[in-house]
Amino acid sequence: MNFPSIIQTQVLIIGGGVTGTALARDLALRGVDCILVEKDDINAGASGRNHGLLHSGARYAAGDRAAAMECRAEGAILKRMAAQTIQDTGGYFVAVQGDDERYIADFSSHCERSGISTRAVEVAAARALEPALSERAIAVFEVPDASIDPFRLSLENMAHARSLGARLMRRSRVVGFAREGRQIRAVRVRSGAEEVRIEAAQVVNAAGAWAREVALLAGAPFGMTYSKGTLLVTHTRLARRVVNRLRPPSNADIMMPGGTVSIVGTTSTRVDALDDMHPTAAEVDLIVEEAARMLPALATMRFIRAYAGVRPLVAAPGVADGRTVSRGYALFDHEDHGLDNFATITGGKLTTCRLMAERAADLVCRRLGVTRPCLTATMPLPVAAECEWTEPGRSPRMWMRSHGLEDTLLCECEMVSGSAVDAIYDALRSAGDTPTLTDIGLRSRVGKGACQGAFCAVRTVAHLYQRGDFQARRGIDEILDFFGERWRGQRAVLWGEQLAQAELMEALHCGVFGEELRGEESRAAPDADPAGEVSP
Amino acid sequence: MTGARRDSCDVAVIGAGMAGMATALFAAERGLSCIQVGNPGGILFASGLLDLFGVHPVAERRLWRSPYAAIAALAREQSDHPLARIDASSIRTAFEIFVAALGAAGLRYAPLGDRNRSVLTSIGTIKTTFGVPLSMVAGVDALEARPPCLLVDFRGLREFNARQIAESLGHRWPDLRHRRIEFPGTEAAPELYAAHLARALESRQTRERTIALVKPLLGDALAVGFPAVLGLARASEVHAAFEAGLEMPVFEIPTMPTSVPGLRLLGALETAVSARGVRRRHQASVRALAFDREAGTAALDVEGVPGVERVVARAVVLATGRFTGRGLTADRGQVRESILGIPVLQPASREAWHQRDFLDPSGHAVNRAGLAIDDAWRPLDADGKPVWPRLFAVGSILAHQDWMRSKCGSGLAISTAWAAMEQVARQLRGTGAG
Amino acid sequence: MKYALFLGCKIPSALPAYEASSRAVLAHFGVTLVDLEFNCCGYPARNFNRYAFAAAAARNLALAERAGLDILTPCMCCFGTLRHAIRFLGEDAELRSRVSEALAAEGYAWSGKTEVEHLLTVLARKIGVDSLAAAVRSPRTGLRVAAQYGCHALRPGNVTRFDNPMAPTMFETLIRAAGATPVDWPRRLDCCGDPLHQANTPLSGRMTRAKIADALESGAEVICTACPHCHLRFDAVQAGSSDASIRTLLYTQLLGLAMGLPADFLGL
Amino acid sequence: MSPALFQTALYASLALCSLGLVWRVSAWFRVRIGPDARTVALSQRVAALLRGGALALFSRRVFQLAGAVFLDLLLQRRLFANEKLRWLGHLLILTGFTLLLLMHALAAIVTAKLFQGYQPTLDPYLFLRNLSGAMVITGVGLLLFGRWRRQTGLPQARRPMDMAFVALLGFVLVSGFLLEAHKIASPRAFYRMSDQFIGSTDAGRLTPLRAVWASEFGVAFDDLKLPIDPRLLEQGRELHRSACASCHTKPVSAFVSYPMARVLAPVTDLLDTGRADAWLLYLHVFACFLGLAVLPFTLMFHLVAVPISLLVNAAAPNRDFSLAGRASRRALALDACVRCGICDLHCSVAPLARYLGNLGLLPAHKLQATAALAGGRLLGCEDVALRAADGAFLCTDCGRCTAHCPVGLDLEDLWEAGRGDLAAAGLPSPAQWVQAHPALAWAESLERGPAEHVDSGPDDLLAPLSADRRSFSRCVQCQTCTNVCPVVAHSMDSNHGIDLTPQKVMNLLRLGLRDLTLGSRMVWDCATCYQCQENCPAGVRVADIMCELRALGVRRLGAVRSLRESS
Repeated sequence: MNFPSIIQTQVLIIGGGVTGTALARDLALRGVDCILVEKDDINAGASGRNHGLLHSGARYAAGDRAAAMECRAEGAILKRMAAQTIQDTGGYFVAVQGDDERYIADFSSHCERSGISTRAVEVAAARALEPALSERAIAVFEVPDASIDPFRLSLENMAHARSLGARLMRRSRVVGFAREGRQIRAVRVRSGAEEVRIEAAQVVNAAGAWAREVALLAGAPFGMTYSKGTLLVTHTRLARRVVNRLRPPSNADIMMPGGTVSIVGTTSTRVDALDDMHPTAAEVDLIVEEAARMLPALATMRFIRAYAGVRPLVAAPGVADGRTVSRGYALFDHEDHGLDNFATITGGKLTTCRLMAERAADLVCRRLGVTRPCLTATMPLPVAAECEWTEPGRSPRMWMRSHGLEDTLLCECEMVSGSAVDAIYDALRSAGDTPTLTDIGLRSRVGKGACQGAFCAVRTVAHLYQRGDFQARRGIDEILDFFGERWRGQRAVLWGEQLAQAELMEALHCGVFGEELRGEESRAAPDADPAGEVSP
Repeated sequence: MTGARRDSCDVAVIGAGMAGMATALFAAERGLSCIQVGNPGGILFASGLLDLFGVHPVAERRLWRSPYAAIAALAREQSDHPLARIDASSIRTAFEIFVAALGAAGLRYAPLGDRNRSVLTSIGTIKTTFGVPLSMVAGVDALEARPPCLLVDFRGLREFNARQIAESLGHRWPDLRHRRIEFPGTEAAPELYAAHLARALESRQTRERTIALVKPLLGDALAVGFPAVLGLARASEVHAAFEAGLEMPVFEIPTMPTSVPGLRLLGALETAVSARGVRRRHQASVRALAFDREAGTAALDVEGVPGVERVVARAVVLATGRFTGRGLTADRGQVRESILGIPVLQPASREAWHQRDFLDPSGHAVNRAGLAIDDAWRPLDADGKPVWPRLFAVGSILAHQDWMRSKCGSGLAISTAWAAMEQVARQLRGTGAG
Repeated sequence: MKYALFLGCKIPSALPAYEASSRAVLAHFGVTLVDLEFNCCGYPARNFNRYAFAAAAARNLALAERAGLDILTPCMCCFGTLRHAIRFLGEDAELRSRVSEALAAEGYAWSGKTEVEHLLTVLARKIGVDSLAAAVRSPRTGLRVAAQYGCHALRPGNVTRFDNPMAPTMFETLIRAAGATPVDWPRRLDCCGDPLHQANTPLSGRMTRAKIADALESGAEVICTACPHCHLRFDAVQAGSSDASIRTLLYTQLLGLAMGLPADFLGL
Repeated sequence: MSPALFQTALYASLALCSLGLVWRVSAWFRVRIGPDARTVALSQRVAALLRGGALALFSRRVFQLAGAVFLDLLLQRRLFANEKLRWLGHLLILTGFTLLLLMHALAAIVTAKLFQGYQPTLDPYLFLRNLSGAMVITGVGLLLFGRWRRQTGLPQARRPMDMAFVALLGFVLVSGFLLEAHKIASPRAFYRMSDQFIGSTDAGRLTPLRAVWASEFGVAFDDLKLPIDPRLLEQGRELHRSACASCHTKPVSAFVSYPMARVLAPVTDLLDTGRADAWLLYLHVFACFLGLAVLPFTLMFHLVAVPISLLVNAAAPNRDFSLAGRASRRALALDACVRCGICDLHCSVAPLARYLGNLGLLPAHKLQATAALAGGRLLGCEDVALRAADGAFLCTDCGRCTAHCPVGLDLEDLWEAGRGDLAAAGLPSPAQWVQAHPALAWAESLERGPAEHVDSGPDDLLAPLSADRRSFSRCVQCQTCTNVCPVVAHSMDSNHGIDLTPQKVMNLLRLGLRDLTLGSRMVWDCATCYQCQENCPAGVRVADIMCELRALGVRRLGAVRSLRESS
């Protein structure tokens, strides 16, 4: 990427998660010029590491009525405005023997008070529709939960924003702020080896869990705690509907049908460090054991992946457990930090990301003197062809529709075709980006299936060489980077069949191809000492 | 009429990966009657290259030119490694017999010698290995001399891209060129599979059409590389025909599994053991294994369909492999040996099984988990005693080795099979047979 | 030795020579064949309904069991199908009970005692290659024969227990017993194409022709079969073709000739 | 009975019968069964018959024809070989009926000419008539008994007309016997005869004769004094000899009607008063005429069709027919089939008919469906048509039906032709109708179709492996199944590219997208060679699953398929 060293814009958004991308679109729709800088990639943080649940609000009805009502209202808006990212699966709340009777008894009235419709379902009837439910279930309520694809949401938000003039800088990390009085003059952003200065009238910090670090750089400290949540991805889909545990929010109480797989979680652990977020064996075990009480098949299920995200929770003093901290969002204008053109929007939930963006945009526009109203609640999000590939189960159909001589499958597990990869690659490329295999993985199902990249990475790289996109020794590096990224999610679920799969992956890539030794080959040059060790 | 099916033998081999096949082969060579139970398994994932020992110590990623010198170093530094227990002459003998049996079954290897060789792979890496099929030898030579060389690939063969290999090696081998051709008669196929091409090339007509397509592309090339698709059952003949037709050395480059060289190896080994009278039980598993200590026999309940076959054997060799071969199974808590629950040496907890980095130079601890054995290749129980006097274990199920990182998969399988079979024969002689 | 002879649907109507030659050869070795009126082995119903398939097969097994006999079939497809049915009935209790009900309605029952043998397994294992060789009067010396292992008898090996499904040797051994020379041909374990004859005729034809070409290229003079489906498929494809052709011979004909049985006993 | 009425009825029924025969026989040249038959013109078919007939008659085959007439036609050896009881019954009917027809119905033309002094009331004619009638009744009884005895639990093919005709036949015989019995017992008839031949109806004068006829001829006088004086009898015999004996023998030999007359004695007077002799005669005669008139449209048409069919077979041994000959022969077969059901008994897929609950598999039913299709009646009923098609394509061509057919029909030829017609009518084999649309189109029509199909059973019994995630959870994506698949291998060298591979099918199942596989070429082109399953390192039962998917496809895709769409 080759950016001029100084870039000017009206608004700089820091962070390309669900909030940042929604904000970019919101501002772009109001005619405000903006740049979004993202240190990694779209949804690389908690935005891409959650259930993908569009909350009906029922989960919060008992404890946090405001949040519940907000979820209900926002959920309804998203179902209309971003229908393509949502599967209206419906959801069950299920209590099993031993769960709190009072909570069960009060559940529907709590929901009713928040305006959330529930319907009690006979346990037998529910089990007929969802055979995976435990025979120990004692109460089932139906709620209007749905699944949402956060990647598609953010990618399409960003794609729309870009079509309206917004700019995106991926892999660009904010490294400093140039302050002048109550103003931030410029933001220093490192993009690869280069550093650029972005001069913006307004800066919005939407860095999610990293919002505190960014604000600190700007000299605007605020308190925040981090709650790590781990989730598991199953090998096959377990149920049609979202299945929630009917009890106060706790570990492993949500099972999401995500297209062709199911996502189970989550845990909540207070953490201090943000990077290097690995799901641990203990967290995984906790989820499996706890969720199996609701869905017994999970005890023997093959899991293909685990991932951990960090919930940014704006601190309330003296609270240790992340789960009891409000899931509400926080919008800071930082005026008490002596800044008039800086704002932070963080916390919140996937379901309310649009609302958060709206509030932040309102603030920014007020400061900029822009009076145009927010359009995101009334204007449907346009479909972008290159953003369709994150939806599980979609690519097989697309391929079966298109497949011919020129369109072969690169990923067999999830059936992603060459044309999908081309669309993603070309879209990134046309924005002046240098797409990597990992970028393609984020925007498609490549590497997300059972083989976790062992086969598809090789085919995709071969495909990109053939297209002339990859040169020299880049392919092997890309494969290994990709494996490294995938490994993070695999490591904690490696037992049973998935351990065999991982062993096969290592047998092929290390045992057969010796990829871990890349760069070492010259040391085994034929002119080395024939009698013994190859001398370096 | 169907009764409970029964059979008996001297040696029951459980497992049909490389170690299992080698064990059955060596048992038959020693004149022992043999029943072998197991799926095709690991051989399908083989590259056709026979590694012996390439990297030591793993954490230092140190490559060795002489596998025997490396094993000697291993014996000094890590004496519990299975290969450290076997002397070089046994390894040589085992490999010679193994390769000769493959040759007799139609899969010919270059003379083995004492040195590791470097082979080009489909992914653009260079692999250090020991035994090289004849069809790949010209590639070893070309990689050394780096003459002008043409790599050919076929449209539709998704895992093999000549351009990728040429690009990856371009800095070291500037005269490596690449061309893509349409495999004759595949105009309607969006994707091709290596084994299908290999079989198609066994027809003279397809072979000649392919050669005719490649010939005009040769330019100044002095050697030609193809993906490993030059024949399956008739590989030698097809390879020879290509060399004759193109009038220069032709070599195959191993591809992603399931690869043709893997299928060749599987075919040759099945042929070799079948020809030696080994009774194979395919797609079957051992449900139970019990020992009659008085009679000195083991009883295997082989899960068949329907029902169970009782196999009575005087000695049993476990060659069941690791997780992919299902010799070891792991639940969330621990790693177990699948049939008898023999204690498995393993890290204390699952958190310690794998490194946080996939490519961590020291490798993953769980890959060194496995069975502990005594000097006679007998797995040990919790008290450190042999589980049964004539129960042996070979191959990758053994502890203290990481074949994937040491590049010793075949070496481990073949050598331990040989060494264990010596012990089997000795033990059975002791009981008046063999 | 005494077996219930299961001819299947194809042999009586389309390949009576196989019946004749099988009877002639087996009679020579003292095998008594009992004719029961069996129904279709069940193969066509596999594509319709698992239960109907299993019940039809089980009815045959029950007929044999009532007669106190094991089944011998010269057809590889029937052989495999009956063996498959035994597997499915063995592993699926619900299927078994439904099938038992259906059989009971006709007054039949199958307790699982019936064993199913193929003609070749009886020749090779029950009679023995040595006995065969001893009966050979005019060995077919020098005749280069390609053995056609039929898929349904060979695979899956754990169901059919016919021979090593990856590297079988039985058929070649039997050919040697007749004094002929077995030819190693790469496509010897391939499908003959017959199962697709109705569903996809061009594909079926390509498969058959590939085998014939391979046998010829491998120097065979004869493709030897032990299944009416394979045999008739080779003949049918060659009948309408101008390509080089190869003779087909049933194993019982090959052996019968070697034993010096008169040609008309063998349907030749 | 007025001769005019009799004549009119006779000629009318003869005319109807002849017209019927002409129409039915013409069908042998008109009806087209099999796609190949469509290419043959009516004139060619007539010419083929004439040529064939001439060739047969004027060659050595004439001896074979003669043999066939004797063995097949008269002795019915094919039936004898199949079912002795039925053969016996059939022979009894044939003989009895022929005798009745010639010697009774056509007595004036045949019997009277052949035998001097023929009188129906004389022996042996009286006895023979009773014997013939008894043979027919016994024969029918035997056939019905045989049919009942071999109940297989599966309904036998029949048409309502068949049974109606059997009833009519019974009625003719019963009415005939009744008429005879009544005539024996009727005093009214006695007086009419004595008036005619003695010239007196005076009871007193006829007393001796009455005594004889009452005691020896079974006439049931209600005013006769008993016991009868032997002298009176002697007198009566004298009179009898002079006036009656030339035309009457003792009716004891009428072993059916005489006992009936005895039984009827108490009501004879009543019957006489009611002119039973007249209306019984009417009934009997008109029943015969009715039978004659409708004969071409009933089972009895086989009296014409079967002999011709047998002769045609004999004329062309080894089934050596020209296309035109075959076309006519198929049409003829539809008429020659007597729906005896022997083919059903031996059909090798008959048990499947039971297990699948589809009678369309059974040969006799199939023949009816073939006739219905040729007559344009089948497609009107979609359900029946679909079942007929299912049945037709499960036939294994084992030939047992042909081998056992008592009238020697070449049924295999008919089945093949029938399948061709079904295919042409949009009812090809499942493998073909499924592949008329790509897999994705099927999946989409499943989505549009009714959510819950009317199923014969749950999926997990039909397709337990494909419904169980454990069946493929061990898959490690190695592609071995595809690499060893001959179908994929042979689909790369022409325009017959395959849509999915075995691995892709397994992956779609894992992804929960089973509907996308049901109509795929891969599933339907699978040769079940089991290479995939044998070689799978993870033990996935790939080929077994393919079979399941086809079974599931037949059912689920069948439910959303309409005839209109597939034709």
